[in-house]
Amino acid sequence: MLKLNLHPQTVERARKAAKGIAGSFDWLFRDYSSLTIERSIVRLMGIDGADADGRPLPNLVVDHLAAKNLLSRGAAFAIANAMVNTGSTAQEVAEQVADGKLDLSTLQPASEDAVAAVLDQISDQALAQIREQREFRESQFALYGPRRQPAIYVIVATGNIYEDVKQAKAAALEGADIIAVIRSTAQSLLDYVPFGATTVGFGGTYATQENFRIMRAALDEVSASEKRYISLTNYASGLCMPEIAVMGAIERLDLMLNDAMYGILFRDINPKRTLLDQYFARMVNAYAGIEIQTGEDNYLTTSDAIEKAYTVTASQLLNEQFALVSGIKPEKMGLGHAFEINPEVENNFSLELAHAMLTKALFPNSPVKYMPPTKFASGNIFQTHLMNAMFNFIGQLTGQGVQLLGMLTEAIHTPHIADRSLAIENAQYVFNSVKDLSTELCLAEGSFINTRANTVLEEATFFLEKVEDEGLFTAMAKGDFADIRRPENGGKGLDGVFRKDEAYLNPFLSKMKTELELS
Amino acid sequence: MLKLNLHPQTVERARKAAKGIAGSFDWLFRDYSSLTIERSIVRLMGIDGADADGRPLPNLVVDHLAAKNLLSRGAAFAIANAMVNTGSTAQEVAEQVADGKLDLSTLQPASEDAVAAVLDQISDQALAQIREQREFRESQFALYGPRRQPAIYVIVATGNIYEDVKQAKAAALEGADIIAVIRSTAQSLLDYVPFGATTVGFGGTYATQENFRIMRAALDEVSASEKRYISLTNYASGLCMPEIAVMGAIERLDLMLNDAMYGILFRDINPKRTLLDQYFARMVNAYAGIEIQTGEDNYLTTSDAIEKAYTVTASQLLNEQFALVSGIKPEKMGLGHAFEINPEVENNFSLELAHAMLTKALFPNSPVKYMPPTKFASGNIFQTHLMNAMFNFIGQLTGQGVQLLGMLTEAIHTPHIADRSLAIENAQYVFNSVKDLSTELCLAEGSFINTRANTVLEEATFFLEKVEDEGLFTAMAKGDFADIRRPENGGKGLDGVFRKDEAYLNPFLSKMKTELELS
Amino acid sequence: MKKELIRPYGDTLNDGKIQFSFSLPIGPGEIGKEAARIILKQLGLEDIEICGMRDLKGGFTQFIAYASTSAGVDPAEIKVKTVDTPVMDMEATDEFIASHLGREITVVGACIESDAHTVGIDAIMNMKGYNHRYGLERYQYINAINLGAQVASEDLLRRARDEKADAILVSQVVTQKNIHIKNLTKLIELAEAEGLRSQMLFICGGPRISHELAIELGYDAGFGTGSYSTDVASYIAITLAGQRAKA
Amino acid sequence: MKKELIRPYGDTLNDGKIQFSFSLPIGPGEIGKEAARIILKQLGLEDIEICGMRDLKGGFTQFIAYASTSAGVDPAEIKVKTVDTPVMDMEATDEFIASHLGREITVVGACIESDAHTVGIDAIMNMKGYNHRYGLERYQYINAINLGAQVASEDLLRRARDEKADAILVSQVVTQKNIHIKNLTKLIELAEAEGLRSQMLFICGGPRISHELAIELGYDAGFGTGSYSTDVASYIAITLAGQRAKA
Ligand code: B12
Ligand code: B12
Ligand SMILES: Cc1ncc(COP(=O)(O)O)c(C=O)c1O
Ligand SMILES: Cc1ncc(COP(=O)(O)O)c(C=O)c1O
Repeated sequence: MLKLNLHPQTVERARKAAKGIAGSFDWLFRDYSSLTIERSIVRLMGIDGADADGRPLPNLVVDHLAAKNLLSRGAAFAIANAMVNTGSTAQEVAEQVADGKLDLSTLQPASEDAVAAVLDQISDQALAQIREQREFRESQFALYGPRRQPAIYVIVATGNIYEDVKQAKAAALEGADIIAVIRSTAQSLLDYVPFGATTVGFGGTYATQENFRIMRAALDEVSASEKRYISLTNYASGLCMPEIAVMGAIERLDLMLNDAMYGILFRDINPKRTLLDQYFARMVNAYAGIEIQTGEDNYLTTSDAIEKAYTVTASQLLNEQFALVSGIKPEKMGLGHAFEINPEVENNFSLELAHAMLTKALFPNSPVKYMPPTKFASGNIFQTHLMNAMFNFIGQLTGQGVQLLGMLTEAIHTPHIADRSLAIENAQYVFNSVKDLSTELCLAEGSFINTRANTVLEEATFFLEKVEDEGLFTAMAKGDFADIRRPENGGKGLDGVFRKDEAYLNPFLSKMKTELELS
Repeated sequence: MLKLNLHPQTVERARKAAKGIAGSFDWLFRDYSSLTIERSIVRLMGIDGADADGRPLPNLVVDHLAAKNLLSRGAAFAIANAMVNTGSTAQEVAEQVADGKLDLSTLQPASEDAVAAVLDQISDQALAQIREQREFRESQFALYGPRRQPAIYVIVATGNIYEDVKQAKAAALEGADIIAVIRSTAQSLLDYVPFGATTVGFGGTYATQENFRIMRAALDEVSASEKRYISLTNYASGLCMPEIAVMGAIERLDLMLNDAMYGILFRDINPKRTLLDQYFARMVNAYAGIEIQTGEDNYLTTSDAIEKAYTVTASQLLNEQFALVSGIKPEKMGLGHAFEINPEVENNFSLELAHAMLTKALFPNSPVKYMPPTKFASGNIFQTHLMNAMFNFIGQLTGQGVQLLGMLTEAIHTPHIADRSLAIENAQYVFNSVKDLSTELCLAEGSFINTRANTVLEEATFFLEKVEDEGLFTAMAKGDFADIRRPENGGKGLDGVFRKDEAYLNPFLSKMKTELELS
Repeated sequence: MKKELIRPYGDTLNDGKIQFSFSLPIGPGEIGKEAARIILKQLGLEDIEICGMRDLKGGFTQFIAYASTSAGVDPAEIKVKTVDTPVMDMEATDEFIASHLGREITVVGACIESDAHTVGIDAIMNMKGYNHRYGLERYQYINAINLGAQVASEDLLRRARDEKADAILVSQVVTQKNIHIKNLTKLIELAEAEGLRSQMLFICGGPRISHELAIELGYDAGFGTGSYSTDVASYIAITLAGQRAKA
Repeated sequence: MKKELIRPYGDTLNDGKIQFSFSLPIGPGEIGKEAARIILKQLGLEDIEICGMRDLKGGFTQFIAYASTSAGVDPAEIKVKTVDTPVMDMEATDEFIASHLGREITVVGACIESDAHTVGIDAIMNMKGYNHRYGLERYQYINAINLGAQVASEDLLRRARDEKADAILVSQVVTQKNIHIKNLTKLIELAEAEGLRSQMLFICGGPRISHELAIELGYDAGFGTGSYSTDVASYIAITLAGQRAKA
């Protein structure tokens, strides 16, 4: 059996530091909310749609509340109050606000009990719907059997949801286990979620609730015909992380990209905003039984994969601790890493093997998410195809949870239908060829692989301890992460963070916390 | 260190049986000669060229001797005798015979001493030339360093020697260590070697001495510019095995395809003829310092690579023993095997690894020749490229001597220039990636790989012992080898085998045996 | 009727995307890249993207490219000649022969001329068969004679005449410089000359053989990659039965 | 003058061999294969061999093919616009600027609009550089300001005006649906409108950018895959010196 020998004390120290860091944001999670958290509450209350200009109702409602200084008590209260006052549904309230027919600041506060009753009923209903989706997913896996390991994960990214559907179905029929619909360029910077089915995206298709629904329906069809449950995933990260998490929960996405720090480091979103949003978004994920996927690969697209290997490990440990805080179980933590070592480096396979084994050894129960070569993919499609084969080899050999298949045209265009098919063929061939190879082998005494894994772990531990000392925000401001400086009060979206007042209400949060047994 | 644990007694038993089999042909090697052996002697005496119809002088001379019943004393005597009688050079004698101007049966036998003196001088000269080529090769390796391991071996097969040269040079510049010029379809069935530079072959280019010379000169140029000695190889096997071996020795080929049994099994050449010819041909190879390469891969192009894996091992052991009889050292035995397991078989990588490790373990000092996937190569060039990557992986992991690169277009056409280049890129990438991986790993306790290797070894041992019992010719007649029945007196070329008489002379054989310290 | 043309598809209907690779006798660089682009332009392509340029050394460069074509085809208008007889399994074929012909069929097969690739014809004829289908030798009502590799056309025809064969099976795998066309043509011309052509079915096969090509060359049927004994046996049995019915 | 055309080369001069792969919205089978062949025929190809057919499911099939073209091009007639200024290393460029311009040069760079791929522009600008060439920030005589990712064209121009930049460096990596053309055009049109175009050099770069394309879009120069800081720095220094000499 291929197995690392990690120093247990170092593992413990690293986890302790990470836990310390993640644990220091109680104040933020407890006392603050954000525009998108409120919009996600609005969505959970059943409000959806957009005005003629495409502005989503949840934005119009929450912006209205902000403009009227009604936000600190939470959108839930304001809407429930309006419902009690007007006898309308939440959606009707929102439409009236959008039409300018209703000014929520003009309404009298109804009796606390009446509001509480409305909220209780409406939140029960929303959570029940999410639970049903979770249970349906579980029943599908029970019926058809669990996902293969590594699961075959491919992306579609045509920009047009209807083309995406064709490509996704073909991929699922060919053996894909998970379909990711890649988002249009920089959707994470939009402070709203576009509405409806979309056909024009760049480098990907907008994440919208309707698009989620269309794709889910298509994949449910294939699941039934193939007798294999096909999972769907999309990105939550960005300025709308909680909202998209809610949409995913409602439309039965099965996994979601959700990294505690991605928005800060790679999208220059404000640190407080990001951490706060991910806290709530992940709780929604946890409640919905959605597997999260983190974005450690991003570190390696800009930094050297050997030199900065420890940043991946450190980030995984942090993501793990933040996930625990939100009630996510290890079985649902798709912690990320990536195959990005320069293919010209001697013994790059051994190095990569060390890194991949380290991730698996640290998170043995997690469906670790393994990203393919991208940086060194070139216009030479034949060579890129080979790099993907080596990546698939290590994926199977080390038992990764999710294998994000590399495309032979990675350096050229978002995948054509045939590219994806060749990627699946590549994975299936390699997975089958080296199926049980890991049980045939062991590491030689004093192997470089074992040494290397321990070195990376030590570097990560040292780094985490330093960050714990300094405080995460200070460390980020200093550029300790990915060589990027992110000051605590810089970046996009800080103005969307606000302090909750005493009377603030978020019935969803409270109920989910209870059910997830969080304090 | 990745290492098998083979049962030493079984290895010993297998070798003993193979030795017994190869050792039982003393009578054949001692008492017989063949048309092509005589033609090779004629060639060594300096006779070359062809008549207007393209019939090679060596054939015209030897056919003349046969027609005149002069062959049993050997061509060497007849020609030397004519030289003494006429004062002509060997070439002049041959030309006169070809022109019908000289009938060798009309000449009186000259004094034994005079003939011996001519033969002594002429054979010294020929052997010196071959020795010089060997020494030149050795000096080149001393100067530029040894061949990489596995060596990168690619084929050219345009049918046109001048196109071959372009492609060979490009390949050498890209990193190929060994260039094989593939022969035109079924040249092994020609009972003569075509003459001169050729531009029309099917599926390959004729093996001619001029073609050898043209290619050697081209590669010498690249060796000098690249400061890396580029080796050249071609096929000896067939009805002209000894002649082609001689041509290769003279033109400084560095390796030659020469399998003790290929002609019998795969070309239906008579068993006696084949074994006899290979004996002399291999001695020429040995003398010239040429590395032989055997054709075990052929078993697997028609039979299943798992079921019949033992036939490869058995053939390797036989080829080894026959090679030793001809004075070839283990360092020059390129025993063959091939990556031909059905890629759909679960764990095919582990199975192949077992087979490849077995070959290396049995012949640790030999530059084992590893053949690529061909049978399961398909018109899907992307998939074939991947199979070649897995093949390259195992080649480096198990330290094969010579890696015959697979082409992504194997199922389509003889290689285009770009196909070969992609194959080299594939090998270089994989070799470098897993360079020292074998030192990182070991086999797990009780691994399937170790068990499998021992099973194949046992099957081979059992088979060899059975063949030793029955006698090789009987076994071949029964179809024990490759399921093909080859009766002792069937097949092509038996009429070219004759019994030497008392006065038979072959000064080359005697001198080579002495220098090679053979009895 | 409106023509529904189909076009190459990358990720959007009718985007016409095609992947190319080819080598030019020119060194790598901007001039070479432009030469590659011009070649693709001459093929009428648009949106040409030369994404890969590999130095093959020795004055050659390989280019890897994507481009769009406006070429399209109406699938409804495509006619391909295919072997259309239904495919029966071994037992059914044997029964069919027994009931429709009432006698054993004789087929003689070979890999002709310089070709030594017997795996294909063996897959069709040998007892063992291929991919879970027994070969013709195993059929109760087929007398299958496999002459093996590199059989001269003359020898094949002689044997077929001697055996009063119902069908001749020829395999051709090597196709370099169209040698398979030459060999197959030679066989059929010899058969015509000897008056054998009308006496038996002439069937050929190999990875580059299609039924269409076979017909063109004067054969009765052709079988390409992925053919099985069952295809051939059914074809022979049904065709012979048809001929008998007509006669 | 005799034209020496070059043609695709497989294994024989002028054999015209090209490898193709493409998908069609049709199921696998003989009809699909023929459709693929017809498409290639429409491109004017000969000796078409459809050697691979892959079922992509969902009604699509990929075809892999080889065919021959008679297309050819005379390399002597090919003109490509390339950046022709000689390339100097960092020290030489610094010296050149010092002696020919006698002052620090200011360049402002950014990845504009929706594009967030900064690795390329960072490779050119950042201290650290790329492949053993330091970036512009390290040059003694270059004041390099890298605005990073997703910078609005307006912001880039504003900053360039404020800094009295000598050159603007724009990176565009995402090219789907030609978004890079749109973005680059937008920037240059804004610059024209603001009267900035003639005030400084406009230089763009990215994996699908060529000098030729850059010129076409109204830029002074374009740099594609494999460009280095040294290429850009030399170009800027020499071009500015030339302009000064003229002025
Ligand atoms: C195995 C093999 C060999 C073996 C053959 C062993 C044997 N006894 O058959 C050996 C090692 C001897 C060999 C030698 C050579 N080979 Co070879 N060989 C192959 C290989 C790897 C596989 C062929 C095969 O067995 N396919 C499996 C069978 C089952 O498929 P199939 O033949 O297509 O048959 C199916 C159908 O076509 C059809 N079919 C075929 N025949 C018939 C007949 C009838 C009547 C019917 C109904 C159906 C039918 O049914 C079959 C089952 O579905 C191919 C590459 C490849 N992967 O295809 C090269 C290949 C065919 N060989 C090639 C060459 C060039 C040679 C040599 C000439 C090389 C040389 N210069 O030495 C020699 C000489 C052989 C000769 N004289 O013909 C080239 C041909 C190039 C071309 N297109 O012209 C190929 C493509 C390799 C390459 N890329 O260079 N070869
Ligand atoms: C790294 C990377 C990312 C990173 C970027 C991190 C960062 N800070 O830059 C992350 C993960 C964030 C990312 C995200 C996305 N990416 Co991205 N990414 C890549 C990847 C893997 C490598 C690009 C790279 O860094 N190349 C290395 C640098 C050094 O090369 P270069 O950019 O060509 O630069 C050189 C030259 O072009 C030139 N140059 C470049 N700019 C300039 C400027 C000047 C002035 C000069 C002189 C020279 C110059 O000099 C440089 C050095 O030689 C490519 C795939 C690939 N292998 O190419 C995809 C790729 C570019 N990404 C792609 C896509 C679609 C996206 C997303 C839109 C996906 C999505 N929907 O989420 C997002 C959104 C990004 C956005 N808003 O732009 C596509 C683009 C498809 C297309 N042709 O349109 C690609 C090709 C992948 C694919 N096949 O789908 N990506
Ligand atoms: C964790 C995570 N979220 C989101 C994204 C992409 O989303 P966007 O481009 O909209 O920021 C990525 C891309 O790699 C990611 O890793
Ligand atoms: C040992 C050996 N000799 C010769 C050949 C080929 O030569 P020919 O086709 O002329 O028999 C091969 C082909 O695989 C071989 O393995």
